Amino acid sequence: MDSDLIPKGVQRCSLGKFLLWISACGFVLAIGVYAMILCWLKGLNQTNMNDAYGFALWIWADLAIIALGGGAFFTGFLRYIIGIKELKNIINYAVLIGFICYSSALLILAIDIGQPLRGWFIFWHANVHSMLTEVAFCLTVYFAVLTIEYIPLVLENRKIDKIPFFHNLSHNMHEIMAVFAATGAFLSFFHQGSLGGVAGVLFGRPFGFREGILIWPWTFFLFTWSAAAVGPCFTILITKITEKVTRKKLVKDNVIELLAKISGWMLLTYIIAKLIDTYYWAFHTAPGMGLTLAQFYTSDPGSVYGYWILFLEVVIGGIVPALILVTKFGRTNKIALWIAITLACIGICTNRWVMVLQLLAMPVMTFQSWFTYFPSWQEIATTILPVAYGAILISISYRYLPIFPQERELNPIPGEEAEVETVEKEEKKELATGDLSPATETAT
Amino acid sequence: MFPFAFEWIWDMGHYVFHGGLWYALSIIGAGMTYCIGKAAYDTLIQEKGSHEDEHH
Amino acid sequence: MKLSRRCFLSFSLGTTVGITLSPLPWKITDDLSIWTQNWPWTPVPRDGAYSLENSACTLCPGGCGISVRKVDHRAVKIDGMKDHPVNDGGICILGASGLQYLYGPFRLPSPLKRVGERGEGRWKNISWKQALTEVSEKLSEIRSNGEPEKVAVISGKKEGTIACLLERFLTVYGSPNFMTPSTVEDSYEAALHLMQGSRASVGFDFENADFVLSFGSGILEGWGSPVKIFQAIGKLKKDGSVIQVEPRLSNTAAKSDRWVPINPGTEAAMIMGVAHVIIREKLYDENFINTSTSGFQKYQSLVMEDYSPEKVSVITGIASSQIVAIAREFAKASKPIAICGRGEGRIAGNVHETMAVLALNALKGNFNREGGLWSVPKPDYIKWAEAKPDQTALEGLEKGRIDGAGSKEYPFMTSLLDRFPKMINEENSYGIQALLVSNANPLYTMPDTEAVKKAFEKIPYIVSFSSFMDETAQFSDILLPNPIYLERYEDVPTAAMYKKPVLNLTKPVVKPLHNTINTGDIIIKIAKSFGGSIADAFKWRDYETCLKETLGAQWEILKKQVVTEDKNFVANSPALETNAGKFQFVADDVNKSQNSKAGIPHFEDLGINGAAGNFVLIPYDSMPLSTGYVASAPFMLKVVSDKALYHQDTVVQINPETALILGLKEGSYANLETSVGSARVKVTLYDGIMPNVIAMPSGLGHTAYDDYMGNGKGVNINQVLGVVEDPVTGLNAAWGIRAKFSKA
Amino acid sequence: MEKGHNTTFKRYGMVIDLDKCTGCGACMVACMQENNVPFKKDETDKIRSITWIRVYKLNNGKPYPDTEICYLPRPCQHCSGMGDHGHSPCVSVCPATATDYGMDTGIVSQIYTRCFGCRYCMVACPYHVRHFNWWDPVWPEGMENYLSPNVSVRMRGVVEKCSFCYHRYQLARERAFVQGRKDIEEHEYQTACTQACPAKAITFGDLINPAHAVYELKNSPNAFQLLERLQTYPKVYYLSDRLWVRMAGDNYLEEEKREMAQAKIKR
Repeated sequence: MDSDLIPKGVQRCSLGKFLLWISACGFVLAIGVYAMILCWLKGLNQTNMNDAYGFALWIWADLAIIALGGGAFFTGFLRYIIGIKELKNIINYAVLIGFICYSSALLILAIDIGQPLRGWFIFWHANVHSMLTEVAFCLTVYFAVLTIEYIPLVLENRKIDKIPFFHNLSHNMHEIMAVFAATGAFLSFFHQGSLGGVAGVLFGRPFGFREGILIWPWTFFLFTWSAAAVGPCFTILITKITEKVTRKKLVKDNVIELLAKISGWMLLTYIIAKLIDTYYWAFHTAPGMGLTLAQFYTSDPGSVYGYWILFLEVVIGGIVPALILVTKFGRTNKIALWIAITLACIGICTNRWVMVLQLLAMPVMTFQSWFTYFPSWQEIATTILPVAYGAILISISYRYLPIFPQERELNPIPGEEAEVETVEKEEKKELATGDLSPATETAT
Repeated sequence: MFPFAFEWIWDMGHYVFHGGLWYALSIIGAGMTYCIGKAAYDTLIQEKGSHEDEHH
Repeated sequence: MKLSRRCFLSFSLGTTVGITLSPLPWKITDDLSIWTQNWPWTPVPRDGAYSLENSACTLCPGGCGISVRKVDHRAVKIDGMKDHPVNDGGICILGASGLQYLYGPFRLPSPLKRVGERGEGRWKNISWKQALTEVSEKLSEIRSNGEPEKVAVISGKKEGTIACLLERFLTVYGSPNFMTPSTVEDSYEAALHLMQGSRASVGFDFENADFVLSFGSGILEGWGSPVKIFQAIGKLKKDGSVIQVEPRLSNTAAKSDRWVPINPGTEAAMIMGVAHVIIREKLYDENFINTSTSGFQKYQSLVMEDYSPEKVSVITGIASSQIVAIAREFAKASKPIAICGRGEGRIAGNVHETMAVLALNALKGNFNREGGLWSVPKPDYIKWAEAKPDQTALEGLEKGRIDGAGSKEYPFMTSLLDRFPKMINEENSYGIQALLVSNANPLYTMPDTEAVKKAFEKIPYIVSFSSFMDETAQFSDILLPNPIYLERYEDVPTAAMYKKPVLNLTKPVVKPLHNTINTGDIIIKIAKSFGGSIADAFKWRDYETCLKETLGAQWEILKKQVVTEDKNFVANSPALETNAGKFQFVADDVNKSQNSKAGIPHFEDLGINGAAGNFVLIPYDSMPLSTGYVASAPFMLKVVSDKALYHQDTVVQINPETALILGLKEGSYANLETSVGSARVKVTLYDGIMPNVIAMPSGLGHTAYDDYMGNGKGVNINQVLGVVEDPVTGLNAAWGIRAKFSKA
Repeated sequence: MEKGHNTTFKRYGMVIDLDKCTGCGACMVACMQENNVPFKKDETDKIRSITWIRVYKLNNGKPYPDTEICYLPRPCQHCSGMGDHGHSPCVSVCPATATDYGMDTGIVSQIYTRCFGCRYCMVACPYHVRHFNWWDPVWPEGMENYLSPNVSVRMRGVVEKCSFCYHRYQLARERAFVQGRKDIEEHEYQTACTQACPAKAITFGDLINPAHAVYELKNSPNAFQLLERLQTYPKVYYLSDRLWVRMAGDNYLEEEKREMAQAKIKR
């Protein structure tokens, strides 16, 4: 029924099956939307946040998905600025994942604030000294960039592409995509960093506070670096999951391996920096405030945060995946790669978790004890919402848009081989001329 | 965001922050205007023009 | 087809761009944010003309002056009145919450008549005319049956015109049963009577003392007039010292220079032990003892025989060296005060303990002088023509009081409310047909709630004058709401335990909000409806006239300045009004049949209810929890620690050691069972309490009022506390209760 | 930093004598009444209960019978931040300039109609002085009659905190202006908690004006501040003659605690 909309030369499941899957995701989405509406109408009393936990699950989710969505900017940076051609085969998906992550992040922020209708005050009455202002501006503008990067992909839908204006628009946008990508990379650098700065500048919160350079605490750079390192891992992870679900190979191994290699080295350098930072924080910054590392990671009443979480974050989620990814064996061995990218994602999520939730759990005044918090169902539902939303958007995009340039080549449909060949020829031509036009563009 | 908001101060913070912001916004704005404008122009040309001029 | 779609696309695109570029979305965004800044359901307080009016607070017997800030006709803040002799600008937590009582929805809007079952909470609005007629008819019916003694009054106030009007009414009506809730002040009054012969209230000059030795008194937990005492203790801590002897580290103990933990209930032994050391070491004021006292020999021999530090140490658990040290410190001080009466003094206590404390003070002769104990005469400004009861009334009065006060058993007592439920529940008393309750909430405040309720069920007609829907009002048959103190005139004589007589006047700071009538007016009206001797005793046109006449020249002064204080007041020094004109170490007015030591200060273990259980439950008082007639306001409950009340549960304090033995942890549930009742409570571990002692907050567990103040906020401690009668006074001497305590 | 005493430059602050404070809570209630602080049916969940000033109960951590307790009232500390530029933990992070540092008074303000409820300031404040309106403020029927017009009622979804009763400062200034005076006297501007305290434990005034009582009090050897080491530069000082109380004001390493104890013995 919807065959007109499906890209040429690829096979998709039946519409019925597709709709069944969409409605399953839609159900989860609907619960999330219901919870979201509850929060908007009744206020944040629907959550279990409290005056000790001003930030909670949502902000963690925000930080985590933006870090994971960092694949978009970093892959874009590598593809368009550094000019690594192979990455064009995965850039579309990286952009899509980034788009999902960032739109979700903005949505969560809109639920998280107590006065959503005044949310725009952050722009209008901006306090330029606040890290959150920087986050809001960069996030919004970068989201615009991601949208711009995603639009051409939408315009390449078979039906839409037939409209000359859109066809032309898509082409033009591709032509100057490098400019947008560069702007996006610039913005991303700042907002990933300022998200790190959010915790790092809190000089009243010893767990988060870091010294730094000029106005930027070390966490500023660590967050950018870690997002750049793990973002691609997440892109690979989602690609791998998509391949599992669709039971198709969608991206060639050399592309994945290249990205994994870059990610691995980024992660290794990040984790070294992180270790230096932790050492300096534990043995210089904290004692200056009268605290020891043992007070940060403790089994005091109310605290669930022992040294285990530091070990999880740095060793299991950092050193281990980094070491796997920098070795050729690790990148080529399927299981090792799976383990590495999963651990890397867990590691970064743990890092964002401690920088939000452990930060708030820890009492600063000596006569207070650790604060506990458990999210309400509304918080959990709205946090899962982006997952369902992401699954739906990926499914629709995958079904109707030419996301994976290598799909046709890797999954030839008997009887359509001839066409594939022409595509390959075209590709070769492009590579030779160094044209920046999209990899999926087909002859009209 | 704009200099007429009362909390605006002409200091280094505002120069740097808003400098960066408006710079990025201008690039994006100009880029998109170019793309849309050119697409509209191209479409017009295509519609009027002959087949030799066919794009791509 | 193609064209139309194109048209449609262009049209929608154009519209979108058009709307976006138009001012509309921006205007809407702006308007929405302005709307959030003025949500119609978020109240905007009206502005108006500001004014400040002084008046007096009656929420507790403290006798403080207040300044009420008003905006037009609304009261918006209560502060302490500057330069008031009692509180000088300060205010306590209860006084500061006053406006919540004024504007609260738990106020009674008009006279109400019960329609459902008792306590069911179904009421009918009735007119004042009907209400007064019904009450008058009921009362005249009882009287015409020749049973006027079967009408009783429970009045929260002992003094002042309202209390006097009620009592006067009862007298001419023919009932002796005017009862007031007893507190430690009654025990002091009894002790003062026995040892000094005076009919006086006790006053403590903490401000000028240099040493305070307190045996469990919660001087910072609401004792006496809190603001006055807070200020005095602050000063005392700088220039003198305070020692607190108590099983639990209370706020008072925490603020003292030293906390001396003691086995609960053995304070009197400690008092005697201190006296022992002082006498043994001849540290007492010999001059005073020789010239102004009698019976010292007898007292001395008892003290020397039974209360050596070693013996006392065994009873109290306090090291004998510490007893000696404390005694020496006490004796060394030039103006030392010893006080007893546990917590805020809700429970009257054992009179021999109070006598022991008076005797200890006598050793230093620190009476009626700066920095000492004062006998403050009862207010005497009410000088009405004597009421003349008619024959029916006289017959009724002769029947004697139902609570036994003034009888052969308790000859010098004037009221024994704590015995009242017992007497009603016992079949051999004459029973009560109608009960009038004014300014009191006995169903909540009296120990052994179940027994009180049982007694009240036996009373066929209960009238409440309460301003609030409290527990007693809820259990009444007819409600005749009184305006609250911010809406009415009333004299407020004396400030609890303050050394000088003061007289305050409350005045209507705001117009009465509800359809209420001053209790004084109701009494006068009802009395007039009887005609005859009863009406004759109430010649005043209304309450205000009565008050004006009573106060005479003071009326205008009080209206202007709220308070008058007898600045030059000096109690006759020494104000000893016994037959011999001396302080009597041994009281002669005491029935000695039961105990050979009766009348001599000594420690006696009256026992506390409940043989079962290895634990001792003691109540503890705290400022944010009001235990009296008025329940804690929402503001006060907000201040209550989550270690006293957590959601629905009362939290009791136990020593971590006790918790370990019982397998309890912070926040665990436990079952508490006494001979009176049981409760499920939460546990908090507190190092500042003796092992095996359980401290439970008082003032929780209201069941009336509204969801903000009552309804499932912990347990009323009176549900698990009982009454132990003091054999001399008949007052309640139960300082705690034995309890079973186990993990729930 | 000190610019001397003039009519426009003030640094309002508080000195609270913990040896006098009895933990009675009158300050909390006086504040609630003065500042239209809302309340709910159940206020026992203390991390969702709005109290501009909160009294904490401290203990010395020793078992029975050596236990000691001390009460510590904690209003907003009105941090000056390093160099008194208003770089307080909260002001520096507010993205919408909804909380501001008064350069003339040293008071940290909160603009409720500007705040959009991101709660970053609450996260930033180590003293937990900031409270979020999780619920719409609702008064039981009739009780809204006591609301004061001097302080606006906060709507759901915004952050609020102690303002040192700033409206009282404004009223005092207005009164002085009408009477042709340029400056206000110490007694003309006192916070509600200071005024109410039955133990007179709170002293309020201009920390840099030698004529004000706080000026001397804050220099007492027994004075300390909460979390000074974080360089928040609070303007609330506490007094206690007990070392363990003073040490409870900040985090100290074990060896620092030993040093402090030794220094005390010497003193």
